[in-house]
Amino acid sequence: MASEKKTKTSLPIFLQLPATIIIWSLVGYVLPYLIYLSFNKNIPGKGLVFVGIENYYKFLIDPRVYGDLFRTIYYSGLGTIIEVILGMVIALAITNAIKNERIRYMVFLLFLIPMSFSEAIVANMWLLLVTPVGYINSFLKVLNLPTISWLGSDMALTTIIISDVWQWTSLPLLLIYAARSSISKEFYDMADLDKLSSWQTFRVVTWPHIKWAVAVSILLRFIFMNIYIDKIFILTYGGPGFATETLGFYIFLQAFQYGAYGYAAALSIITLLIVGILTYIFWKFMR
Amino acid sequence: MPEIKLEKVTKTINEKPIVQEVSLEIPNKSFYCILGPPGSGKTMLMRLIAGLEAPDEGKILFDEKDVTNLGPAERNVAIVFQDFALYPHLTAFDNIASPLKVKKLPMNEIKKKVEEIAKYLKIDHRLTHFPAELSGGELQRVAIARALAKGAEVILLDEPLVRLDYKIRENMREELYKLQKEMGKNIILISSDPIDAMSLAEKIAVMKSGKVIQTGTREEIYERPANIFVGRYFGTVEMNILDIDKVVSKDAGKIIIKTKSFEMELPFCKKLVEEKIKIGIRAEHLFITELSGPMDVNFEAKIMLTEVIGSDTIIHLDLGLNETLRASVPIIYRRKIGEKIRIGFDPRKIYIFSSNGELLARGSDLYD
Amino acid sequence: MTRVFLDHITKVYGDKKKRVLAVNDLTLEIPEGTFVGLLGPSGCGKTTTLKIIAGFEKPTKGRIYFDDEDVTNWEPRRRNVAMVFQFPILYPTVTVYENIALPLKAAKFSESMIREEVRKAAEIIGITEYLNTKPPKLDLATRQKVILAKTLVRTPTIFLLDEPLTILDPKARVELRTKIKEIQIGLKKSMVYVTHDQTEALTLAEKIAIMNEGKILQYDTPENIYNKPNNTFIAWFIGNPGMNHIECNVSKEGDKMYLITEGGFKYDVTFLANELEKLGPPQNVILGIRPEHVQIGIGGDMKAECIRIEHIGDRIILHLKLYDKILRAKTLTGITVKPGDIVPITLPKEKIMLFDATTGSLLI
Amino acid sequence: MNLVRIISIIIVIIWGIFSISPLYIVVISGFKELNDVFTVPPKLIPFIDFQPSLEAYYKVFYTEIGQTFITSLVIAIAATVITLPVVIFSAYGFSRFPRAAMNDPRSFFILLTLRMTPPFAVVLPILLYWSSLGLIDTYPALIWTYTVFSIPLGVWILKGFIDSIPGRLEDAARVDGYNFASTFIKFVLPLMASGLAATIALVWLFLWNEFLFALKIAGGNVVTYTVKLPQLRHAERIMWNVYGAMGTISIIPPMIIFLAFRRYITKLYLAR
Repeated sequence: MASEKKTKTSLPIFLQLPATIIIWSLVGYVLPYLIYLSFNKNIPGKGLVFVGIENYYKFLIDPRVYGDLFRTIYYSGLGTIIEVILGMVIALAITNAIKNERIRYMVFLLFLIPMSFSEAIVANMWLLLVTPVGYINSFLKVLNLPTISWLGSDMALTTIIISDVWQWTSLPLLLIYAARSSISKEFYDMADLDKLSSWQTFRVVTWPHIKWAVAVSILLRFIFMNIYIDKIFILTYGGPGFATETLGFYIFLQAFQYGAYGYAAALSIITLLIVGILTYIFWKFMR
Repeated sequence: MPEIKLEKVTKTINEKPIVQEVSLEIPNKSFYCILGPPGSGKTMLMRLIAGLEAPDEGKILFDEKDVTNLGPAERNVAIVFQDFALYPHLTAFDNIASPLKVKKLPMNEIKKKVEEIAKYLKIDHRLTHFPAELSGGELQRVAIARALAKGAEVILLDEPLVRLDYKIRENMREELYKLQKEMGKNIILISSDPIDAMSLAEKIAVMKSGKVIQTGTREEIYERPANIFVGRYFGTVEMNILDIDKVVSKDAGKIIIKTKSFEMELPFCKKLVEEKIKIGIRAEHLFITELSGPMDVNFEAKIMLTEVIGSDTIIHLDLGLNETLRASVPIIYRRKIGEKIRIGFDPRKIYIFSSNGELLARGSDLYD
Repeated sequence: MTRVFLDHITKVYGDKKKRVLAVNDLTLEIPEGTFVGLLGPSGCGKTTTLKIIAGFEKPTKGRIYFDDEDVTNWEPRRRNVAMVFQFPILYPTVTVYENIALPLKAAKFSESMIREEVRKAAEIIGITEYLNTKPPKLDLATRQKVILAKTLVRTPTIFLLDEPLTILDPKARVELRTKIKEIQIGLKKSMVYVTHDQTEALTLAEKIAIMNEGKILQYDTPENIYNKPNNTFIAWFIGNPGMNHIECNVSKEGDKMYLITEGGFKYDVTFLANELEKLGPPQNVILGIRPEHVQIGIGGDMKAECIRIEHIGDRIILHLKLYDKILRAKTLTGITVKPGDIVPITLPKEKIMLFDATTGSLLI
Repeated sequence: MNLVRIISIIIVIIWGIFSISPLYIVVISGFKELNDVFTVPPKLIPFIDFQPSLEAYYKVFYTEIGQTFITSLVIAIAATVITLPVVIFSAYGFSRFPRAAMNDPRSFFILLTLRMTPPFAVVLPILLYWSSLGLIDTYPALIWTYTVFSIPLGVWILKGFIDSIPGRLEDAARVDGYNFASTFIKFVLPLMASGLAATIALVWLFLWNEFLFALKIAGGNVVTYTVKLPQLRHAERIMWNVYGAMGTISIIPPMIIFLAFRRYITKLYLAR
């Protein structure tokens, strides 16, 4: 009898134990060490020297950070907006255009393929298209149009956004299509009987049912666009100049190019706080 | 075998009381029904009896033995869940055999037993099928068969009929009755449909908001509902409730009580004069005087609507002054809407409730 | 006001591998201003029939006529029908007022007229207080009322209702049932009402079509369906509980005619001799009698043992063992019978029905 | 046919071309000889525009490039295998005992945060951690790092699947008399088999594709193909056809997994 009660209370803890141990075996060191690093400075020959909040102060006065922040928000903001709007338009277009359910589902699956690849693979794939002698430019030549320097300072960030749109429009598409498909046909039957116009039907039937998916898409895309720097690393390595340098890539450079461990750590902590807040919003939203 | 006793059982989840201080005695080998509207805590009560949940407070006794902290495996109970909870990856045979396999019985014995039960429930031809291939009625039978296979003396049925078509329900009720009689098990039916309770149960516990409001036999609850809620709930056609405007004492031990639109005479009773009251009249206790002859209380009413159900008719009546009544008469009665008829009833049949809804007396009590 | 005529409608779902015959060569006429109930067990094709009338489904075969117009290929919006679904379909983000007003706005009515129409409809249904509320805040019954109000502001040719009360709790069900009946009486419009609940069909409809397996078994007034069911399925399906069926052999003894069973049951049917002669006479028949028509008590010419007493409200259902057959009798309370008692019973001549034992169809 | 529908069809066609053409170009590039890769006009149709060749694939499989695929495979499989039981326990706990001490929403939030952590922000201290242990650029270091970061992903996916198995079944099994362990083995595991397979596939795929950790935690002795691929660019003459071939090989596993688990697509990719 007593043992029954005991197992009941200890079982859940036992179930979480392995995961907890493994995670904290790394995070338990990494997180405190990251904080420790952020108050130190890596001086060649001397190693780490305590410098207080200097690294955080440097963040505030570093002119490069402001350019990076602007590019980060431009990159993830514009990318998110394009992806979500396109995703919604395509999701609704598929439903309108194709009446046969099996064909519609196959087209839908086809449109999701890009999202199944990783950031790094997509970047490498796009390299074939956008490199100066690549496919797109040779198409432009065939059409007698001027070629474009896709990875030059004017276009590079746009090119990265385009490759991201190619890959990730699938996500809003998936979520919004799923939400659209779960609307009972009876709603549309009713709108049909009420003789509502296409716009009225969208406003009172479709939109209320998909707005949740739209919001989730926006949050997810905005967060994930800021998590990975793979595309930037592979396509442009932050260049030319600072043209594609986001805050994330700047942290990477500080850490591994300039060896400024302390400053990189401070920037990392600021990033983690921002992502943490975004994650919290997402989490609250999902519940 | 087991007589089940619950003593002040309380269960709280997320600080919300689901079951509150419930005390019940469920006699041996009986057909017991726990009746209550959705959300009244009856399913939680079932889980407590089965041992799937442990109560926060109170005790559960099986034959005087405290089983409060025992799991369902150690209690002599089986459950037929509302959604049947059949294992989708196992055939009907394996589903039924599941409680036998735990006991590590030899395979041929398991086979014999499963086939015997399946035959009894007329599903022996469906044993090789998976749950996804069976109809609603068949799933129900497999679930019952699994419960029987455990050999438990107590079988808990959680809303076994709500998922079935209206007419299949009628047949299933018949079979549940037979099952209890022939197997001599203790069946506890959890239901929100008073018809189930009326037609099957020997004893009934009516629940509302986590509390047991009344227990008793069908007659006891029908004749003396503890309050207006039970009165309305426990019947085929909802009970009519009328507010009493005025109670006037009259000479010779009589009083007159007045609703908005009619009045009636009753023997003197102190309670009625002192308190503000309501009266309840069941639809089946109202008669059309032209057919039944004049009754003790008669009045005129306007027909709002007649609904013929088979051989019965439900008449919606307007008494004027915003008072309406529903009468159920055992004949086919078709009249024009708006026509006036005379209605009567026997004041012995009425229910007298206090203003907060508790039953004060039956009309017949006053005549003794 | 429109007469609707379904002419030999067949509807097949699915592809070659898995064909489902939902509606099977169905012909049905819904006269002007009539309330027709489509009654049958789940999966009998009644909802499909309704959707074919509305135009949401195209029939595989057959034609549909509104008056004399062939509307088979018309889109739903052109047919101008009003439909109430099982689950109240309301636009969730706009108020109840907007919900009711939207079809009028789409039809470009003037603002003041819309306001007047909505107010009137809301008053009839009794939802005026909810006009500024949004649907998700309302309970199911109120939402279904809003739908009813919405159908009122339009002037549809026909009302189609698809089990509108099934998901409601019993109390709301009765209330709304009454409301629907009142509306129909007030408007005198054609209505088709799909349900699996015989009570709803019997109380609401002027004519009932009983469906099973995609076919209409009987199409008649509620009284006739109750009193003269075409076959044993209908006899069982209608009634609470359904009709008793006793399988018997017909036997002739001199100029008398009896129905007998192996267990010793014997019932004099000499009064039907002529009709039976005309039929052949059949060897096996099913004797049908409704539980409420079995008479109990003095004067009974048969003895039956009471094996169970079931109470339903103020009615009693006695389960009687009559020789080798089980018979149910429904009476009022006030009878003092205990299980085990032998009670005399009568099966009144004028109430019995005979069905063919093999096909189940009504003989007499 | 109304206007909305016509516009819809045009949108679908345009997006279809935009979605597919990069894939097509990668695949044909892999079958080209180096000289055929970039030409004006581009050579697009095999056998007509250019003669398909396996040159690039020979280069992939007969040089050290091929080895990087095996490295990726080994690491991804090893980490998945370690992750699996841990994830099953944890996901089951979160799903079935939501009110227990370690399963409250806050713990789940920690997991989610870990899932959303940008690798670039933590790769430096992780690198320093492994070098302090002297394990930098070894299999164990990368495998362990991967395990830590795939647990949140796995739990997040699998919990969704376990949530959809009705808890009633376990109640029924308990009433039948099974104890916790046998209920789990006989009734829970078989029912979550497909979900488990999907989880394994997705976790594996996540690791197979990982780039930044592979670059920094390993990258010298232990080189995964994701790290190798961008390095091809630094060669004297860029072997674009090898790019195509490696790209083609790397998109095969995601495509297979994607098609195999298309039924759960919404669930899986919402988790990703």
